[in-house]
Amino acid sequence: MRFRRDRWAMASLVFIGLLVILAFAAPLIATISGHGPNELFRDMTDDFGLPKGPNGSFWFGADGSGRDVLVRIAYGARVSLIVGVVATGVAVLIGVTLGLIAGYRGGVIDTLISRTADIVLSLPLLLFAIGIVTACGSSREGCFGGTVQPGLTLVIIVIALFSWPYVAKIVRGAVLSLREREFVEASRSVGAGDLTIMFREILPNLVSVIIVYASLLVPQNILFEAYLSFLGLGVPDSTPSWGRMISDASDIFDVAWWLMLFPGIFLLLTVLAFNLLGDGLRDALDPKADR
Amino acid sequence: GGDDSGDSDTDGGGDTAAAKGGIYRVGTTDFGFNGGFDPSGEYLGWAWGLYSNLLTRQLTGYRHTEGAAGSEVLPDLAEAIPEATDGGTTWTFKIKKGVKFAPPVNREVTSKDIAYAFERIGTGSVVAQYGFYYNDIVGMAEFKDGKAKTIAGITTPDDSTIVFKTTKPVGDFPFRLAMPATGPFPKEVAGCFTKAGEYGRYLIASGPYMIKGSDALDITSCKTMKPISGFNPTKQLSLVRNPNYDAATDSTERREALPDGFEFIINTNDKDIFDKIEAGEYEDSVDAVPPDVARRYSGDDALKDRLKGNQDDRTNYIYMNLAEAPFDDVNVRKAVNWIMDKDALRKAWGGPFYGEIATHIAPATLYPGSTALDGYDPYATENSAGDLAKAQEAMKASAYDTDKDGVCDADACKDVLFMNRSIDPYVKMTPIIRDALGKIGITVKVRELPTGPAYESSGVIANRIQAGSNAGWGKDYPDASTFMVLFDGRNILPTGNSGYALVGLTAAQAKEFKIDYPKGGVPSVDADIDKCSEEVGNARSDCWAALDKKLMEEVVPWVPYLHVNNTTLLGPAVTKWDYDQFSGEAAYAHVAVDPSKQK
Amino acid sequence: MSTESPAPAANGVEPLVAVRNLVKRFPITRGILFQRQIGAVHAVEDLSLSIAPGETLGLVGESGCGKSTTARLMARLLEPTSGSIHFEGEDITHLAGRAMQHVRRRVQIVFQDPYASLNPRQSVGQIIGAPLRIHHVEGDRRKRVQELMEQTGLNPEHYNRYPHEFSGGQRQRIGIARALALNPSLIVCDEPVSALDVSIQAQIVSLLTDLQREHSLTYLFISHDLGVVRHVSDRVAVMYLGRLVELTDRDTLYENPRHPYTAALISAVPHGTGSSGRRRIVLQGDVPSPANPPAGCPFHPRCPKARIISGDPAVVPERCATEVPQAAEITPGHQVACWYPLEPGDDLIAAAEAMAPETVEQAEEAATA
Amino acid sequence: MGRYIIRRLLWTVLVVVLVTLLTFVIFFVMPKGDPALRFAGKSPTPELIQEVKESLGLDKSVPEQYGLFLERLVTGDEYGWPGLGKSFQTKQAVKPELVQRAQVTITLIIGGALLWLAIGIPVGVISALRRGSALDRISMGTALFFVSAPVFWLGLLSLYVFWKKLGWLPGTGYVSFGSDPGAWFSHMILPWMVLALLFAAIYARVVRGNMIDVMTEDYIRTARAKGLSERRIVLKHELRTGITPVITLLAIDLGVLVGGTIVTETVFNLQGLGNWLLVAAQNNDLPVTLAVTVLVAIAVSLFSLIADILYAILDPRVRYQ
Amino acid sequence: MSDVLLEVRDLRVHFPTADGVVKAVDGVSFTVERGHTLGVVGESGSGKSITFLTVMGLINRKSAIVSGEVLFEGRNLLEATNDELRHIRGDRIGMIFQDPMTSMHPMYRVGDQIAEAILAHRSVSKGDARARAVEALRLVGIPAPEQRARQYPHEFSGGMRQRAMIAMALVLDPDLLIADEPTTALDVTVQAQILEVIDELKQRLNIGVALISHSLATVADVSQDVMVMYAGRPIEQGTRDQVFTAPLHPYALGLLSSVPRVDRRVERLVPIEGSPPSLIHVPSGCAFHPRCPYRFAPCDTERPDLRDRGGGHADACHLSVDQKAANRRERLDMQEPVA
Ligand SMILES: Nc1ncnc2c1ncn2[C@@H]1O[C@H](COP(=O)(O)OP(=O)(O)OP(=O)(O)O)[C@@H](O)[C@H]1O
Ligand SMILES: Nc1ncnc2c1ncn2[C@@H]1O[C@H](COP(=O)(O)OP(=O)(O)OP(=O)(O)O)[C@@H](O)[C@H]1O
Ligand SMILES: [Mg+2]
Ligand SMILES: [Mg+2]
Repeated sequence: MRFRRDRWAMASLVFIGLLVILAFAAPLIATISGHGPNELFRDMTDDFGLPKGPNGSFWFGADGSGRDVLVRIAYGARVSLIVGVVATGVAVLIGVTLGLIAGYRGGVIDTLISRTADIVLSLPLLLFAIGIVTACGSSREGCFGGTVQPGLTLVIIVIALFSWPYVAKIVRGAVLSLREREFVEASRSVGAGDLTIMFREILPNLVSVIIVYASLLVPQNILFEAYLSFLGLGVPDSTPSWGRMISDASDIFDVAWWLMLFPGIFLLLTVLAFNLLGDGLRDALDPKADR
Repeated sequence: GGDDSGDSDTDGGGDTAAAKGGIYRVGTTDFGFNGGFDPSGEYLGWAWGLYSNLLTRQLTGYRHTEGAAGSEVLPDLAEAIPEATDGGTTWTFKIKKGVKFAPPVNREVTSKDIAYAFERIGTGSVVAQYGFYYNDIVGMAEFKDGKAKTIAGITTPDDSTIVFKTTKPVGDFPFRLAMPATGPFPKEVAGCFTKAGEYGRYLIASGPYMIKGSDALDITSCKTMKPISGFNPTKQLSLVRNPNYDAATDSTERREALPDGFEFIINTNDKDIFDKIEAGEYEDSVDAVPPDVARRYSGDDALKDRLKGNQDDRTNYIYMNLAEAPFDDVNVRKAVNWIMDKDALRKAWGGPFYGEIATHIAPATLYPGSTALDGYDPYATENSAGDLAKAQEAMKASAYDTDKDGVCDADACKDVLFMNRSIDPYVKMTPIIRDALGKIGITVKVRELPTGPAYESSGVIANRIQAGSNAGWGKDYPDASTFMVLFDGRNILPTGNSGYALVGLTAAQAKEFKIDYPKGGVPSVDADIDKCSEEVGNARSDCWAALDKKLMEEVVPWVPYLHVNNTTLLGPAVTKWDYDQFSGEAAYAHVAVDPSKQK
Repeated sequence: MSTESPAPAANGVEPLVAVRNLVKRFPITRGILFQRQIGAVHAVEDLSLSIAPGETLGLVGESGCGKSTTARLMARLLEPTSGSIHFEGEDITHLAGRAMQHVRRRVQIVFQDPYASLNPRQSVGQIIGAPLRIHHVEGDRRKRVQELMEQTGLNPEHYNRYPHEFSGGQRQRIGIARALALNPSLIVCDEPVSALDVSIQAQIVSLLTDLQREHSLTYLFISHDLGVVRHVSDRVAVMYLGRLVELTDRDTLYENPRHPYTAALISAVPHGTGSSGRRRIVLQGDVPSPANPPAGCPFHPRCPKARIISGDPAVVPERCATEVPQAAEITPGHQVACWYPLEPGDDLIAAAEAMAPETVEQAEEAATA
Repeated sequence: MGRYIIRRLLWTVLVVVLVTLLTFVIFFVMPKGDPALRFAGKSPTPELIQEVKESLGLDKSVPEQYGLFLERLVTGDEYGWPGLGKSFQTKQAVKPELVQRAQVTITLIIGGALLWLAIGIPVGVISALRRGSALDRISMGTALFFVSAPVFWLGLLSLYVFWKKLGWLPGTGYVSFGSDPGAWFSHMILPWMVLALLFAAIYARVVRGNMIDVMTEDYIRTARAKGLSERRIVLKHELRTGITPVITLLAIDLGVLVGGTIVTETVFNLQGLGNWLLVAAQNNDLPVTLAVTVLVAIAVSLFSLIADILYAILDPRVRYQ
Repeated sequence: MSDVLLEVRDLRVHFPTADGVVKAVDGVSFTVERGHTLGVVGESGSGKSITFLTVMGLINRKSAIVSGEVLFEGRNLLEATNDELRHIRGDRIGMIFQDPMTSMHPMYRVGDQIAEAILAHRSVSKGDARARAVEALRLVGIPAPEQRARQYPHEFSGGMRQRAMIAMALVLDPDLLIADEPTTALDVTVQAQILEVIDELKQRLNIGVALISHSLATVADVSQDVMVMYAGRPIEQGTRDQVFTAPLHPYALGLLSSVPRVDRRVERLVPIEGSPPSLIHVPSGCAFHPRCPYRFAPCDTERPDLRDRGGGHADACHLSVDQKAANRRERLDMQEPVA
């Protein structure tokens, strides 16, 4: 299989595997180091509340509240992975469904879905992220009739809300060409209904496209979460997130480089790994797009 | 206050004698005006400092210096502060002669210009944000409602006399007259601008400085007036000497007016501002000194003197909502006071340089002449780091600790909705608060919102925020009453409420706001407030101090944790600097620069 | 023109399928939010023909002349714009639901491209079994599928293989097996061999003719390869720009075409006889766009016979340029849609040679303006 | 073409209406707080709140406010046309500020774009020509690195290195060209670089992919069969088709970036539209939020229209449809 | 008198790939004479295009192993430098391709694309080059060539585009025209036009033509010499009449007897069984043997050489000439018209 031969993609897979292990083993790291992710160590900040750098028991130093950066990075991997995967999953689910319907049904439904996607894509996303996060965080019951509370779920919803159009557009395009393929007509000629055609005939042919785009969307969404957290709109503080850690560092990066460097490197490597994986999958599953 | 700071009224580190001349440059990331710089509505302390130090003169004023001396009210435009007559309800002021408005108005300030200031306060569209201080003037309500063309309680028998009548004795009336909204407004200019904030760009000075370019204002009609060039709200505010200012009508005790001009420059990069101050490109900043800069300067004897930290008469506190479980139980509130690591909270702000740990509601400076609060700390713990044993003891007394182990076990203590801001240093306090509360069984669900939305959200009662650390309060003038308004049950509003603890909430109000009223009721201090309001002098201070103690021990609506300092770094060219206790910023009226050291 | 009942097929028996005045236009739309129609592709125009049971009707014509559209209309894969389709005596033009499902079992289609007509994500068993599944046919589906595979010359052991594991010819066999699954009476073959290598074509053609015999099938056989059509068909219909131009039994058509276009088409095909010096009728110009067909007879801009009639290579008779000729029987069983059918002695070769490309272009411009 | 453009402009109008409506809902209907409160002082009275509301126009119902907003947008207000009102926060007219801010953002985008084109296109072309070579692999690896690097992190890192550690560059903030061209330039280098690196990476990948596709096209074989020189084949035949999609991509990116440089502006303290939008949105400064949103929506729609027009100009196949 | 333009000797083009070596062309020899058309027939993948792309030097020599000789007017093009080749391409040898839709640059005007070929080889002004381009378009029978020259390829119909391609290939008066399936993508009536144009120009300009097609009939109508390829090798060569009236190789015979004819109806087609071979695992011995109805002992082990069977008619088959004649009679008899 082509994918196996792609050394970089395999390396990425290994890295992602390690990352998953890191995420799962975060409590273990906390136990070994003896530092909880939200445990405050007074002596790791100085009189001015500035964090202290790496030392023997704090390998990656401490943050402004005296918490262990290494332990928090391990926990942060959870957020990045969860957000990256779940938000992408939700986006793919919405995008595939809408794209399939738009492409297959065409006409007014297609126009409606495609235009909605266009509008969503032309929105300044962060603006709406700010608006939604603020609106949902301002009262006890959250927003959308109390169904949504700020936090990880909201972040995932916001990200999914803004990334489904990419999937929908791709899927729609693929469906448009698949719809014209003779096997669809063949299926219709033997009496298959629309649902059968959509889900039994067309959908299986989209699998590789979907896998490829999902794998390319994952790193984007990991970055998106980091951007939101960087701007103070991400997950709650008790949940360590790499974006938020870098954000915390942004005021004191010149006196606490470790606060910026380590989470940043993890974020970069993770995104890089997913991108490489996506590229590898694309090359393997879609030989036409061999580049 | 401010004993960690260098002594404030010494020279700014240079040995050159303070001299006239030079331009004093101040960097700021943002002006932050909330009333468009129109004194009628502007409610920003720093802006008040600009008016009072440099631009406008009110009937009364201050010395613009640090500490108690700076909190004493003095006559400014008025020749003297009169005694109130008619049982404390009539105040007759004589205005000094020879005080002129800056160009292009160029005429003498009269009592009509003061009276007009009050008309503006009473004009809804101007949005006088602190107009409520003048609601006790006779006829103000009628004027506001449009039922009267003039304010009955303000009369100007002649150009140099103005008489105020109040509906009840107002002990702190002279303080209220020192606020910029009451300063003289030339109606020929200000009358053109009666929408909120508009006048800010046409401000006509009566003090030693004016906005650069104000002499070019064409005042022949409202239409011909174009914003004064020296003020660009997103870039710069430049002040030059007011040629019509006659120092003889003023005193150097109040204003020395040494530099030839001021420049307040927006520079959005905080780090760059302090780099520039270090390099001598700015003299001063409005923004707080970042902890890393403070650390560097305070560790260097040569630079130490340029670092200033001054008590700002502000209290930062964690509030608890008395109408919401578990904080409807005073024992829980006490336990929270006991457990909170105030030292760690202060560290989040940058450590001791950034203020004194608060042990009661209003800063001690607001109780002039009273010693009642000296050394007062009802929840004293070692290093102010919190005391688990005492906290658990308090918690045991609460109904929410059913098994009496000192850890709250009721559902009410789970997922407590806790409001905070999403900016530094507030975000850095979140883990500390979470950690502390966790020890007594209270788990919090923290909402971090930008400053504005956080306030707005806390101010909506229906949002039922249970507690929060997004709050801080500063005085308007040196009187404890300006803090106690937060505990006046009659001030509680369904939205826009500022007393987040809801002290004094009545069952009727609760019904009106559609929230549950706690079984045990909510304590009220309304009567205490009414009593103290009428007092004057030391008795007034003692009265407020007693109320402060009562709040801390019996009502316990807050965990006050920090009296925040105003922190300043001075440039190498500053030869004289003082702190203005009134505005909580530099006393621009008393600063001086040495142009030869400027870059 | 009668539209009530389908016309009987050539040999007088009740036709299996008959179409009457069939029209299909595809809207050309434009728009951002809402699509507006700005024109139409006249894919099929006023087409009437019928096929008798057991007969093979060949349908030829150049690319884009509407052959596939006709096929899809007959298989009810497209809704006709107007006209009617009768199948086994029943009007199926607008059938839907269960009644339509019944027709679907009886009418099947074999597609041109064996690569595109099989779902690459389904195994052969699934593909051939799909009609059985959809129509809830009782019995052992696997057995039936393997039976079909054997009939069409596939190895039944390849039941679980995927299309990409087969060669082009084998794929086409899979397509045919699928079409046979429900025991249809009519199979529409839309260019079943065009995409295959020359050496494979004969295999498929032979398979189709064998199956026809075994299952007494009726074919609508579409191809642009006149040789193949001649080989398999009983009667042949020629289309040009969506219209039927000539329809008759195969030998008459090939040996004695009466429509100038048919004559040119047959003449243009390389005979492969190796005899050089055979002269062809070389038509000038291309088939005009069906989105903007010429007025009058659609063939008139390129028609050499029209020039013979007018006597001037640059001029066409008035009638050809303005009136659409209807297909009419000029001899029993021989329909031609032409105002001036070929007569013996017409020298189309010379007439065509006399025509300059410019004159075709001018005539076309005049006709579509 | 003319009708098409008009239809697209109408579509833009619709987008603006929908996007602003959404903004209204998200910022006005959903939150439970009241933006008026921030301008009503520390201890507001109900009357004062009412006055503030009146002064900000918040006393009317939300649909009414929205209607008024649209009406002013179209007919203008006391600050001229289009009516964008005044900021809640600064009480100043939004429009002049919008213009100023837009200049900063446009400076950032244009400079960045020039840079990323100058880097991305040659890298992509050369990688495609030397496909599989070490050069190709290195540049594509680098490209992937920059695609993956979070902009804010890269920004902070570059500030740390070039400003704090090496002292080569003067830090963050914006200096207008007029006041000091040198400082303007030295302040913009890092933002340009950081913005450009990401896009250069994306463009290099796109260009390379396009070029590789084009290289296998039949008409390239034709060009060779004609006996053209390799140079001419690359420069005239391959580049033309390889780069055409990039130009439309560029137009779309430029449009999206008008509101999409929030992070870069935040990191580098550039007082551009993104930064303004962020601050305004966080402070519920609705007129500013709306004004920027309108501008962004228009920019996105217009630039995508420009992309289409450019495409039609560059690709004759589209032109005649 | 023969006037040999192109002589290819034992040409081999092998592509090493991950799955194995693709022997796309494996020992091809032929000649093209001035004034003659060589028809090359074979099924898809039999190496027709690669052979002639190699002649043109359009095969990437990095990805292919090429051996043999390609003598163009006596010069071995396989040894020519890129620059020399560039001067021969377009100028001395013109080539047109199967798909006129994709073979022209979509973004340049047709006239400019033709002029470009002139400018690449002649030092003339742009204006002159354009004028000559217009003339070339006129030559291939495009109406209103002045206007047409200013249009883009997509504004041309398929037939016109192929004419324009021919104009482009012939504008510099090359000596040899290689036409790789020039009519496959076109309609029947248009195919006739194009073949006519090529044939006419060949006679008028006295050039040599190599016409590639997978249709025997097409080749039969216009070429003088014929080469039939199978799996990268020629299996039969001869004049048109030799190959068509008396095919020797079973594959050629099979092709002739399996293709239905327009001019007469045959009762039964005799299909060639099986499917084309893989070029990586070419069957041992005679590559056709798995499909050959007449295969016998040596066919699966020994590869037959191309041998002249008299009069320049050569084939590569182990069967005896007599045997072949018998087979032919048997097969072609079945194709006799039915009564
Ligand atoms: N779904 C469709 N939408 C729009 N136009 C169509 C559609 N299907 C076919 N057409 C057009 O209708 C005309 C007739 O098409 P059709 O496929 O029937 O031709 P054909 O004779 O089968 O051609 P070919 O030999 O190329 O298969 C063509 O011009 C084609 O472009
Ligand atoms: N670069 C390459 N690498 C590997 N194999 C190749 C390459 N180029 C061509 N081939 C193979 O060489 C064989 C001969 O190809 P060629 O194009 O000459 O066939 P052809 O006879 O022209 O077929 P067609 O009739 O389909 O055009 C094919 O099987 C093809 O897959
Ligand atoms: Mg078709
Ligand atoms: Mg080929």
